[in-house]
Amino acid sequence: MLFAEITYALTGIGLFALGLRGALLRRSLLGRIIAINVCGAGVFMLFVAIAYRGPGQAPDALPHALVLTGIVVAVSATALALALGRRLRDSDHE
Amino acid sequence: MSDLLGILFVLTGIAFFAAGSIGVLRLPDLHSRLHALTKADNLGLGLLCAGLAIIDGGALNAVKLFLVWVLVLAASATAAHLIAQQALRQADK
Amino acid sequence: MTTTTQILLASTALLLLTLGMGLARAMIGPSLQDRMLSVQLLGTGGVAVLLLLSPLLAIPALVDVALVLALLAAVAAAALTRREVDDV
Amino acid sequence: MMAVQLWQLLDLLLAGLTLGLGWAAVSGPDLRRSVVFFIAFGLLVAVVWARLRAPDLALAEAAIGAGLSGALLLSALRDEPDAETSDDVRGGPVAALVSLAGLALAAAFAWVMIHTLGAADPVRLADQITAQLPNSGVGNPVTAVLLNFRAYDTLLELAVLLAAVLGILALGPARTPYRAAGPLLDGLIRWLVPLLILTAGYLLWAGAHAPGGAFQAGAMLAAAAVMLRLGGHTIAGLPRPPMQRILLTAGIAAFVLVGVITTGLGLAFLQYPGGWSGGLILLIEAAATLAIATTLALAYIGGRPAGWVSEGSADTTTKIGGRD
Repeated sequence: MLFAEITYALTGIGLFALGLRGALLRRSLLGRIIAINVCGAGVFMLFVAIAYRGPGQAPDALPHALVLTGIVVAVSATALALALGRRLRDSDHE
Repeated sequence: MSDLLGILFVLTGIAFFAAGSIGVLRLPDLHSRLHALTKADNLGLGLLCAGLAIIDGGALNAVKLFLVWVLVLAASATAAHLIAQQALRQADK
Repeated sequence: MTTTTQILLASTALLLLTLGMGLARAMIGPSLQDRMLSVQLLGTGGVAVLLLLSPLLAIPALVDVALVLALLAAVAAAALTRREVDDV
Repeated sequence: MMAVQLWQLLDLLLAGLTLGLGWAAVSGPDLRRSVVFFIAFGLLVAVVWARLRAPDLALAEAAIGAGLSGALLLSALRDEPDAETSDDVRGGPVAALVSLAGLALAAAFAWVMIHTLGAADPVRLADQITAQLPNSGVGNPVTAVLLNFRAYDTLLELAVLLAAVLGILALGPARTPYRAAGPLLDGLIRWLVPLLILTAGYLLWAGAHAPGGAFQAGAMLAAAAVMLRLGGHTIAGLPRPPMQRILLTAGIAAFVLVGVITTGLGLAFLQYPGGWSGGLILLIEAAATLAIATTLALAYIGGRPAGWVSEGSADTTTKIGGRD
């Protein structure tokens, strides 16, 4: 096993746990959305770490393609969540 | 020989970065910190780009590196102004 | 592994350490502008790290990534400073 | 020998900084502070992708993680009343319990991961990708996976993006636009927007053989839209709504069209005829770039721009459902 693979995979797991904790403990929607994004970044990092093959070796392209689409889906999901939140607040204030 | 020159540039660049960071960390107020940052990191990146271009030796890479530096220079100058402007506006309020 | 590569590698590690120091300012604050300032330092520093990684990993495309990061750091700076301006 | 240790030091530093910034982004109480740290986090994650030899991801993360997401959160923060920009994080025994559970979960994941990674080498899809790359019509393995080997998945992903933006458009009108920019910001926009568009074109073209492609190019175009909106351009440089509709569906339309034609030729859905792969992929990617850019720009605007709903219809009453 490669040192970098382990280091970044563990970092990914750490970010996932941090994000999950934040999503559960923060009260505001915006704070939770940020936390979920950090959580997602942790998952992506685990994927990319596993795809790593060591110095001078081409990494596995399949997880890269998955994560690439994941990044774009994450940002549109974030935008949708923010729009939902705005709608929710507007109807609360009525 | 050219590697030696390149390394010298890179190391000086890193030293400027370090100076900038220490300035950002230690200087007493926002405006002097901004001043330290823009001076140090732009000069640092310029030296670093020059050093890497010398080590690489390729013309295309040198052009790209130069482009990156000019971009960062222009962008960070504007950004520093915007941050300072915002801080002043908030102080006025 | 040539000496040049080793020195570049050590420089990258040193640069990361430096950026960590700058980020301490982001943690301390106290004002939001102080935090933005360290983000800007991180943007320039990130560009520098990418440029150093390019020869170290032998991936020429990382220079393109550095270019994109430089452009987007400017977008982020504009977005960061814009918010408050509109409040006045 | 020495170099190995230096790499390890570098990895530890990078990982530590990433974790620190992630922690700062999720811990309260000030939301503005969280957003600033989240932007910094995105910048650093882009560097991590570069370190792990994933330049395609580094490009996308630099554009989206460091730029678009931050701008999106900032414009949402602008709508929050000032009282709600501070967010107290729950404390007490519940928090302690959640933290402990999170720690246990992380430890369990780490244990599973270390045991799985150490296991015997399974059949690697990577080898098949490398073997088939010469037949894919492109030289970049990530592009080959996205637009040839797993083109069907990418088609459906574009559908997911469309669904998300339709949701946003259905939820309400656009956010309040920004006022016209001052001379300083205006000067920045003047040179940054053309450069962003130029870079988008370059990344689209480069994607066939080098890092880049539709997602990265689309994100760069969307960043140009963000800059324009920040400068006071209400619809962020987008064309009129009828054209927006066409652009939103362009990616899916190109995919389906190519798929139907290949089926008509007696091949499988999206099985490109020999020799045509490169051209067809570029065609689909160009359409997908426009669709992704329009999607992300509309997502940033955060609702329907003026002109999406015809006069006299439901748009004047923005409230849904009964309000009794």
